[in-house]
Amino acid sequence: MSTCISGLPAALTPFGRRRLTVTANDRLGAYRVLRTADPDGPRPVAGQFAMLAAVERWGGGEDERPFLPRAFSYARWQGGEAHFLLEDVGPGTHRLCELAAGDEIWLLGPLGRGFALPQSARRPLLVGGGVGIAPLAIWQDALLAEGSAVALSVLLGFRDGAHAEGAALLTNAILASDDGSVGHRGVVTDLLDSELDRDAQAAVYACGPPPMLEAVRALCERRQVPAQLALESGMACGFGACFGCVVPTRAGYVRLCVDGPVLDTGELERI
Amino acid sequence: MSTCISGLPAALTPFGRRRLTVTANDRLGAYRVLRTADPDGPRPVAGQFAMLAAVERWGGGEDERPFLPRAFSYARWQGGEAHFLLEDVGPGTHRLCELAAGDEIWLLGPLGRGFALPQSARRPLLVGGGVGIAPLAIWQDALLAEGSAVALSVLLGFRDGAHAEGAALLTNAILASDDGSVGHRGVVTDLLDSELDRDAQAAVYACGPPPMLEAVRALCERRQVPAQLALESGMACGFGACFGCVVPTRAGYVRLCVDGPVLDTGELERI
Amino acid sequence: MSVSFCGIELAHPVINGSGTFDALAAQRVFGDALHEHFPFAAFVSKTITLQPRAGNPPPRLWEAQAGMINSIGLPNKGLDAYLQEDLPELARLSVPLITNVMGSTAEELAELACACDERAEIAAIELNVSCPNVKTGLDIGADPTQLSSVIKRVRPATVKPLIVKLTPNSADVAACALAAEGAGADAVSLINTLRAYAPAPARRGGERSPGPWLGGGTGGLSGPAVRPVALAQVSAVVARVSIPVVGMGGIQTADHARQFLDLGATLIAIGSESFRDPLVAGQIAQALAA
Amino acid sequence: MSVSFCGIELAHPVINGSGTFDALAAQRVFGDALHEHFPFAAFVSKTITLQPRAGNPPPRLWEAQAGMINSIGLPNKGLDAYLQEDLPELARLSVPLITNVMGSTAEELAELACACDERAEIAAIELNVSCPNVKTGLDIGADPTQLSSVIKRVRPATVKPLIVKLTPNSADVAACALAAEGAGADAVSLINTLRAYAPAPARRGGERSPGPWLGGGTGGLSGPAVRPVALAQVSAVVARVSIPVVGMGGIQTADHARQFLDLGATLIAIGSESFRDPLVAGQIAQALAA
Ligand SMILES: Cc1cc2nc3c(=O)[nH]c(=O)nc-3n(C[C@H](O)[C@H](O)[C@H](O)COP(=O)(O)OP(=O)(O)OC[C@H]3O[C@@H](n4cnc5c(N)ncnc54)[C@H](O)[C@@H]3O)c2cc1C
Ligand SMILES: Cc1cc2nc3c(=O)[nH]c(=O)nc-3n(C[C@H](O)[C@H](O)[C@H](O)COP(=O)(O)OP(=O)(O)OC[C@H]3O[C@@H](n4cnc5c(N)ncnc54)[C@H](O)[C@@H]3O)c2cc1C
Ligand SMILES: Cc1cc2nc3c(=O)[nH]c(=O)nc-3n(C[C@H](O)[C@H](O)[C@H](O)COP(=O)(O)O)c2cc1C
Ligand SMILES: Cc1cc2nc3c(=O)[nH]c(=O)nc-3n(C[C@H](O)[C@H](O)[C@H](O)COP(=O)(O)O)c2cc1C
Ligand code: FES
Ligand code: FES
Repeated sequence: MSTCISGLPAALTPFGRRRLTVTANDRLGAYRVLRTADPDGPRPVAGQFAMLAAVERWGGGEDERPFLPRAFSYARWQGGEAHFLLEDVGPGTHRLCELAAGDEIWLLGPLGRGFALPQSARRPLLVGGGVGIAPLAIWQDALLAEGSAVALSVLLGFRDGAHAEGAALLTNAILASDDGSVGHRGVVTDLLDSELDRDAQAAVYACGPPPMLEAVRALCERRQVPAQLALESGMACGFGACFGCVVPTRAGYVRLCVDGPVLDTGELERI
Repeated sequence: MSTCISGLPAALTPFGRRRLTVTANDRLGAYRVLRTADPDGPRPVAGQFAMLAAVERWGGGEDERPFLPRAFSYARWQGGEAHFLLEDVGPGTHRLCELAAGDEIWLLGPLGRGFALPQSARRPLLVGGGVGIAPLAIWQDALLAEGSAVALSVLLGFRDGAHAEGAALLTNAILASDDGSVGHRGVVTDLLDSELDRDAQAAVYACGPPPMLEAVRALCERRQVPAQLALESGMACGFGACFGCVVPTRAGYVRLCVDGPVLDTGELERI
Repeated sequence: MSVSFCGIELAHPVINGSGTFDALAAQRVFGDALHEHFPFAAFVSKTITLQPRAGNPPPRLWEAQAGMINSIGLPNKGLDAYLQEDLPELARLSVPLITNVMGSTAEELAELACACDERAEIAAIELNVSCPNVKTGLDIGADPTQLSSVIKRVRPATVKPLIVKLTPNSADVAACALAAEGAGADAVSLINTLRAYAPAPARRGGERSPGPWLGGGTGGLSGPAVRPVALAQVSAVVARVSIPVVGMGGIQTADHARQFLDLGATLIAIGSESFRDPLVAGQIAQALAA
Repeated sequence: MSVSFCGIELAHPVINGSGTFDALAAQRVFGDALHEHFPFAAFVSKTITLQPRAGNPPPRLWEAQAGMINSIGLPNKGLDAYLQEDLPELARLSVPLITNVMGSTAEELAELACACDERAEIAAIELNVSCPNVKTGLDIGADPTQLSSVIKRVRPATVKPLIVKLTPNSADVAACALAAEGAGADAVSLINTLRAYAPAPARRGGERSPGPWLGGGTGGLSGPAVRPVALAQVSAVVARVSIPVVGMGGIQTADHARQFLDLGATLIAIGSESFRDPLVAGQIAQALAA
């Protein structure tokens, strides 16, 4: 699937949200993995996302949110099924977390620009924090399928043991946790620092909370290691219509939904 | 339970809505009978109502209604359980119709002024249309318990057979249906006319859709038969706070929630 | 959480919005329990006018998305009956009374204020200036100049604290607030309901009947839908005046109340939410104190 | 369902609200499918200003009850780049183009209108007069007199149909519409977003951080929450003017659209709902035709 990982433009997004059926929604430590059959959906590029909403009871709830759809990275694409890793942090994710097989969701996607293959001489180094590991899972799938990525390393950081169970989405991950319950006690950028000490001929792919991404950015800038960061921002539409999702770059504000969510560190002043 | 049927002021309403558990919600033809345990609730007077809302998913739904609670006549009070007869006509009744045993509801009540006993010489004649039979059921219970009501007659009208199954809430009812599928083909006021021909020493108690109530009112006025009508109007609060539920009477607008829902035909110009 | 408002000591900062709680009806319905658990730190009356008003023809209510629209039309028994019949009853409440009055001219408002001034039971007077000017059709409170001249006329009529309930249907609510302050108002309250329209719904069978649903033609929107607008107006007003502000509009929870208090409101008022839960104001007061 | 609007023939009465659909971005995302299923009968551009604007700092979005608040801040590449880069691309759409422009003075607006007048690709010009007057801080469109003088200045600059997008943050939107008509506007459109405020939410752990959430301080409320207000304003405007009216504000379904059309709106526009469902406008158009 070379177009999926080559950094070429992804397939076009079908115009209109699709009404899809949930096939599974399983607990994975502190997260859930929501799967939905998407027979007519194009294969996403790693790093792309979809706007999701439950068909029923979206626009409901105690204080009448969620109202807008929510953005989620594709975490896996397997046999016409899209997988999403969910963390319940508010009304939208809560509603999606409670869906069961057979329930329906609206999906608009795949959207955005995903990860691009490293320059040949560099080994891919995947760095994830918390629910931000999602796009790294599908990226690892793609790199492994490509076969070229023997030297691939995966470094993941979590709050605690329950969250660290999410690491099962990837293979051969080296872990860090804030409370030391799994792997290195500390932040994932400690691991990144050591990895780059060991071999700086790397291309970093990172996704996680803003402070982590800023640490990754600063580290990679200092060490002159190329890095692609999958960012987050509040989104209303996901397809460039609202101008709500901008993030500041060296070139000014860009819409993360169409010009991201993956940005090169070179484009970013800071996060 | 003489205070329940004597027309004396009902017991005070507890201040504040109560969080109650649904004990059953059974289909009855085109209707549902919702039961809820209300251990601390006072016994309602026939004709009184409660403001109901589901604890969950109220303020939700496709277009974010229902928002306000909804008014329902007590249809029965039995062993600390309140029964309500529901017809699914919109978002609020729909939500209540889908509740199951164990779900919770908010209940404020009993509210309003109910039916009052007839002058001794008159036999009670209960006239109901559609879901308006609800307050007549608890009124029949009270009259039968009182024992004084041997000559009680019950006349009920429905759209069709499925709705006519609601008649099971009362005993010894004479039926009419619009489509002739049960009982008299025609309107319930045809039955009332015949009954009053037979014996005009009656006191009429009626509840049903506005055109039916207007027909009852006009008939009773013409025949000079006293009648108490349980009316409906859109309500926001149920306890006199909003002035939204007024109906026109000879004395001007009155708030149906505190000065009704039962009004004497004498108070009404027309409906 | 006790708070001083225009020299009146209140047990907590939560009062009712005018016209959204009838303490006398509630007393008949709930009895003494109302007094034992009275939810508000002060009680604001429904709007009182010089002459009795029947209010608008029904239907008066419409449920909107995250809110409601009313066209009640200010029914009330008129000043005299209010002062004679209701006020002595209301004085049995354990909290200070605020009487809300409306007139279509400055003279009417002054007469109302003057009559309230004589009554010891009344702690403060709230002027509802959302009444349409008979000449322009606009709310008399929507124009700062007009508002200022109205309040200057009313101010000498009473020594009691004068709260001006601003209309939200104006281009610049902060300018109106400033005008009210300049003309001698002791406090401002906002927001009143937003001018709104509810079309008649399709009948059973889908047949449509174009035209308004509400007997009054148009109505006023309240409830959570208006909270973002209320917060913007309160924020703008607080930045411009130094008199206390009573914030309201879509408050349902203690969190919502804090949003207004954080902006600098001295008191907050609960309106429509009391219809859903008559005790909610008391619960919010408790949560704020915790 | 084809409809004539200011002499422009449209296939149906559903267009987009300015700033709620970027046809060029959508073309990159959806490709030719966008053209095959283009949902709108005319395409309204995002607001264009003389100079490029970066827009407001993020966060720019807040989800409200039954709606959303935005403080986008009118980012755009400026008139020249719009005319050179975007317009030729937009002309590939199969529908007429309406260019929405804003300036903080009448001269700026006239200059914008004049430049648009020269371009055959543009079928009509929409003036966004919700821009705050630099002196008063009020929307220049909120005052009928000021609005009239602005439009009188702009009118001679173009022979193309001139649509005035009224601000809803005014005391009397119908008076503004009348002023626009009197000064030569060919149509009015409404409502723009309601001025709104979103407080920063409590952080994880409940710690509160008073202050605004939005980078722009305040924002504008749109979505179903505002529909009752939009209907009231459209109803008031339709009663006063005889030029066509474009109604918008919280339209989500064909039923909602009919509520505006029943009031007398000639066209309706879909704004925020396109964010939830990019095809909704087309579905509404189909349902209206059925
Ligand atoms: C490209 C992209 C990819 C993503 N991928 C994933 C993923 O794979 N898995 C995943 O779990 N999440 C992912 N996210 C994040 C996810 O979209 C958010 O967690 C989700 O939108 C939160 O919605 P909510 O309703 O649950 O919580 P909300 O309450 O909407 O959001 C929580 C946070 O939003 C803010 N907030 C609170 N109230 C409001 C309000 N009224 N309006 C606006 N903001 C508010 C607060 O900062 C709060 O902490 C992704 C986001 C983006 C942009
Ligand atoms: C005292 C009293 C006793 C009652 N007893 C019973 C009973 O025992 N059983 C029972 O089933 N019902 C009873 N009702 C009627 C019941 O309250 C209504 O059927 C219920 O409120 C409808 O709510 P809904 O959300 O299901 O439908 P809604 O859609 O709220 O109401 C349906 C009707 O309301 C109107 N409507 C539509 N949209 C709106 C809107 N946005 N805002 C306002 N009105 C709208 C229309 O005319 C529509 O036909 C009683 C009513 C009263 C006042
Ligand atoms: C049914 C109803 C009646 C009202 N009556 C009055 C009134 O008589 N006088 C007045 O000044 N405001 C009146 N209001 C406005 C409220 O006091 C309050 O300003 C408004 O509802 C906003 O608050 P909320 O969103 O909490 O309801 C009324 C509001 C409602 C909903
Ligand atoms: C994110 C966003 C951006 C907008 N940008 C503009 C704009 O650039 N120019 C303008 O005139 N209106 C703008 N609007 C207002 C809309 O065109 C419309 O008037 C308003 O949103 C009400 O419609 P709705 O409730 O359907 O969204 C914007 C609205 C939103 C939500
Ligand atoms: S989310 Fe709307 S432009 Fe990016
Ligand atoms: S329902 Fe509110 S006063 Fe009757």
